Amino acid sequence: MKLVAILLDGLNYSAWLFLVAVGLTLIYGVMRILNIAHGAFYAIGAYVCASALGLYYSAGLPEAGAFLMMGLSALVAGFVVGLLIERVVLRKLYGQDEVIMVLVTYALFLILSDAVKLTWGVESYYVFQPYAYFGYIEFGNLPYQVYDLLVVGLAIVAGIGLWYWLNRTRTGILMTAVVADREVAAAMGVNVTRIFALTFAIGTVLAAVAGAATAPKIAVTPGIGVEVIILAFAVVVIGGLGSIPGAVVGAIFAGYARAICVHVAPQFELFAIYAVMAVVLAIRPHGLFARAEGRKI
Amino acid sequence: MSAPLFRTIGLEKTFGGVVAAKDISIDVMSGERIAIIGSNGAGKTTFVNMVTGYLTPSAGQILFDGHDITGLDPRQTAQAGIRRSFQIAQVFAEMTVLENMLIALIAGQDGRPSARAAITPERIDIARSALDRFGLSVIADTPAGTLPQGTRKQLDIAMAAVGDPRLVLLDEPTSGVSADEKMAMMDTAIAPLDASGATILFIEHDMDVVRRYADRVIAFYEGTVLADGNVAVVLEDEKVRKYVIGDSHA
Amino acid sequence: MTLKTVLAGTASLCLIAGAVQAQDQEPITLGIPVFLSGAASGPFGLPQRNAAEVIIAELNAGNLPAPYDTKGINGRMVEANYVDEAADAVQEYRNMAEREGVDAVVGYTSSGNCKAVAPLAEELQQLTVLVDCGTPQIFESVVTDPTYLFRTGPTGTIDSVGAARYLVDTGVDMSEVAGINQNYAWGQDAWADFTGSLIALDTGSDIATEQFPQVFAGQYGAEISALLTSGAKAIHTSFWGGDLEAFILQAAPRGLFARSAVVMTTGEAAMQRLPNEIPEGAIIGARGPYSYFAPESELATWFRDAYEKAHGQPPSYPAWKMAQALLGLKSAWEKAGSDDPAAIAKAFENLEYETPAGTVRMAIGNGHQAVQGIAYGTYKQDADGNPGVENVIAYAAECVNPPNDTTAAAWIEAGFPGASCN
Amino acid sequence: MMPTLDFRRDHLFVAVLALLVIVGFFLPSWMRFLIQTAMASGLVALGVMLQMRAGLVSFGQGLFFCIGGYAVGLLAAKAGITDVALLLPAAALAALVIGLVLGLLLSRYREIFYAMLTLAVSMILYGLLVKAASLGSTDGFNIPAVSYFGFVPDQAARPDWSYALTGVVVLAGCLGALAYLRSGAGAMLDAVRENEIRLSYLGTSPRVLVFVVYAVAAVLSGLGGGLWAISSGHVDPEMTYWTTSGQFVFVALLAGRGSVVAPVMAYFLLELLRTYALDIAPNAWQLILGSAMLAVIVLLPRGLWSLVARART
Repeated sequence: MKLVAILLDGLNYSAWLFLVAVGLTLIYGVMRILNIAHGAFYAIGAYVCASALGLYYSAGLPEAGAFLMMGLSALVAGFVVGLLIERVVLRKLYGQDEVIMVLVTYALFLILSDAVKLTWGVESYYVFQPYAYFGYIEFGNLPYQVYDLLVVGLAIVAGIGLWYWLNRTRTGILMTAVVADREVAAAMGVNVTRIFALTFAIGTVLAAVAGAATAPKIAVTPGIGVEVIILAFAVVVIGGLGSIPGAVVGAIFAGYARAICVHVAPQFELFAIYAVMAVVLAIRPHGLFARAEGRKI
Repeated sequence: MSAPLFRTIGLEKTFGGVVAAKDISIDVMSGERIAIIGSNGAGKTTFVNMVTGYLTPSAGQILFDGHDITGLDPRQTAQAGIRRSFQIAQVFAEMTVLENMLIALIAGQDGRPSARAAITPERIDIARSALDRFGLSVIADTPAGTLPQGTRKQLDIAMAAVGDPRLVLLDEPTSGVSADEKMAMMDTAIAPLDASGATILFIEHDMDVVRRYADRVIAFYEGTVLADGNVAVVLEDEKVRKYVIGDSHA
Repeated sequence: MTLKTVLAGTASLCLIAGAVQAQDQEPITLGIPVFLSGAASGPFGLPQRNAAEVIIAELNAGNLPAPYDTKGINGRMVEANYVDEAADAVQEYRNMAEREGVDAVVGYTSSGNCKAVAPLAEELQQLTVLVDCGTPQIFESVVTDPTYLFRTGPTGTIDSVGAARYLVDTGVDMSEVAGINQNYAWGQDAWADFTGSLIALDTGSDIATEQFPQVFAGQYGAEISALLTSGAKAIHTSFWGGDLEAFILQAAPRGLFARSAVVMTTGEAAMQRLPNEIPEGAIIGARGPYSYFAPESELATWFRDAYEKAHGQPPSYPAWKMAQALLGLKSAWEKAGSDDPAAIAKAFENLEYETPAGTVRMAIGNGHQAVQGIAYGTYKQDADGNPGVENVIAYAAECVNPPNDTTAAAWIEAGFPGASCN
Repeated sequence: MMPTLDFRRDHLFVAVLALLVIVGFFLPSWMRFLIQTAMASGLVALGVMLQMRAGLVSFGQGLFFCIGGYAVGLLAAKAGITDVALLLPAAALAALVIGLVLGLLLSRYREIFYAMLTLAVSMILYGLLVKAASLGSTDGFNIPAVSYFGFVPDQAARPDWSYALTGVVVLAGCLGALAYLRSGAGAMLDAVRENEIRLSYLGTSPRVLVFVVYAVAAVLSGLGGGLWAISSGHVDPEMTYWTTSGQFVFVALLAGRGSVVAPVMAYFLLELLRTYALDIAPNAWQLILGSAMLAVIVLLPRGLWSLVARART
């Protein structure tokens, strides 16, 4: 029974971690920006979803349509906020040191946190209806919410969709070209600025989707973005910054580390992820999936 | 006859099955001025990188002044008295030219971190006079990153010469320098090195430069030494003409 | 020595001069540090601030029922300065005391902040009333000889002792007990006190699992699985705020509440927010006799109505604690009948005063720490769907608090010596 | 004439800082306390700045801040050793020992990986301290009043003494950092940032230099943490939380790399901004802080010190 629980909980938590982290790694991979504001985008996704669904339910519309509304709200919120931030702030700062960009996004995080607070106040928002909508199924004597299994599905769809887009579509391939060499891509006529804007917006949408998918399970309150950042960082660092397959593996490592701790040694749960991160970095300094960049002399 | 200053015995380097250098055995006497020639991919830079510790040889031995220096890292080879310059000038771009020289002085002397003040009037004097010798005095206070490529390469060489090393390897000192400036460039670089009594190995593509500045030539081809000897002899060698210098020079 | 005497003399002269100048017009300024940002701002900061606004406005208007029907405090109007407790507590405390020169500081929810500012209150001789913070250490070890520092909220000890007593008294199967508490001082202390109380009550319980998720983790799927499969008959949690609500939202649909008796020591705060999501029968506490557990009185009714009128919803327990703190300050100030902090502090010691939550006695911590009873009950919605509690058992202050000369930990370990329960 | 390496005139700025510290002594006590904690934290930011000279950004400098603070706290509160003559050396020593051990590992890392690994290590300490119920977990614990070389000031004079102590130690720390930057090991930090390969070929190991700067920064940060603990009378695990470390990085960047006194002064400016933002807009102070950060990054990419440097030339 314990094993089944570990398998399911690990899968469930890994899926959530992947959703939370994949936008971060995408943005880093293409733009070399380690985006602390990712946590704020997650929070905005959750808040917008909660507000939109609140309106939706109070209009008395059919419950199943709420899921469409969730997706739509995350998409719109992510794109609008992402494009806005990219246009107004980041675009002026491209080419700065990576570390400077980290601080820029830290400043953005502070600003957005207060903006969220001023918009939505400090009281919690709830949209628990979708979480209960599908009921649960029993694995042995362990009831499991169908919604949680759907989140696993969402993570898989997001992962495959992203992979397909990066490897099989024109824009995606152009994006990969930008990753490989910004100058060459620009010389070849790729509109790097547009690619950057698009990447940032998609990364933001992914964060907002993660927030929206989580909103039904939690009280949407100030501060929900803070915890997410550090978890997402850990996941992408384990997997290798900028690598999508790395984010998958990092999420699975971190997710199962936590699930195993919870069931076997709950007192160590707090360090599980950092310990995995430190060990992975000690053995593979650039994460599991990153290529070390050699230097030519 | 005195022992060679520097010798390699059966030096070999492979990268995952690909042979980049093979069976390189060379003796260098103190005070020699040797040009290394060869087409791109012939193994010249691999050789220099092995000698200076950037690459560890897959097999073979490197002796310097009678000591085995095989497998030492760049810092250790530098401390042993071997310095190098680079095909693409490696300078500290945000620092001024004088500061670059000071760093070269400090790095060479305080191999280990020391607590004493590093920038002393004496060191500044030494750095300035070195810049003087290499004709760089007028740009002492210019940030290195703003210099044209040729001047940057001169600075690179000047830094390699700091602390009177016994062996200096110059990796393509005239590449990226316009044709009419090559000789001037070599003049300013070689004279002070010679004056300090350093042994010089330089990689060069321009045979006019080789004829004028080298007293011995080693020709590389496909990772091996094709020919080694007197300038005139090697440059007239049939295989060298065919494989190294190419038809246009023939 | 002589210099100091002169200085002290000058200081008191200034004080007298100040008091004379101020007459009765000069308002009393209070520094009120509450969480205005971060995860604690919704569940704690907001109701505390709301309560302070209501109480201060109504005090100034003279609208409170007896015994608080005089205007302001000691005849002076009251002004409030709200400060974000999420910033550096020590620095902001000094700013209030030294830069703003507030007459009293009334606030703090975080135990860490309470511990950090406690010695400062004494050092700066600044009248300070701690509103909440669970840790019993404030007067046990941090400031053992207090003069200016008071805490009108009971310690967290009563939550755990009360919860254990309630489970035993209502006949819950205690053979297998589990806990899920946040992995920080509050959660660790609550669980330690709870398991200690079980031993003191001799329940012979086995600990099925003890979960300590990170505070603000939000995702409790794995922990709930562990609780579900642990076979626990009773589960203790001291989760608060968003974490508690997320726990309820994630645990209730999976049937955890049906499988085990779950006691939520801060559950009252979630009742207004999630009236339909908390399963009936869940055991609810309010960290004292607040809100649904408050004894009927004119003051309680007045507070509920005034708060609801101003803010559109009934006050949750943190609001009651803020009201309790402000009324304590008023009582002490008026008992002293002077504006001298030392005199007010003297009057505050061992004070017994009325609050919306009944009578509060500053009985322990050398008369600086309030004791109050606690009550637990099970969740129940009335016919209209309004949240409420039933099967309430109230425990007297003497039943759940250590006597003055004993620390909470020692008292629990010794098996509650001197406890008197009815 | 030598903008990057020359610190021969920095003594002047340390003297200016000393003057400001003396002036600060006579300011209102809340402001003086603000200066005091800013100076202690500024020492940590100085440690971050030294690493930045080598192109390395420690996102976990809170680790040593916390180690210094807890070393002082444990000795004073649990072991009964309350004299600063022992407490501060202990803080520095504890930080040094941990710094030397971790430095062996960390000196191999560069760029964002250095940042992430320092972050991971600091968060592991955070996790350990949160688990340590006997140390008060997240609440931390309080530190009793300290003595000064055997002298115990009475309550009224304590703030004067701790201010003076902080001032003296921070100035000494600045002078120490200055001596370090003027030494070979310090002068070559910029070379590590700019071109490690060139540096190795000149005969110096960048890894050793990184190891040394990590250790030096650890000691400064440990001292800063110790002073902070004595000043505030309280330590808690927040000291090693990532947001605390982030603040040190921010201040170091805000300050720029130009002078050893810049981080200390910049920390004071940040604290001043924060406390007034809190006062003016208790609900939006993070917004003000974030906007100020952005403004500095956009308008003064080389830090506030570039204003001073510009005025000089």
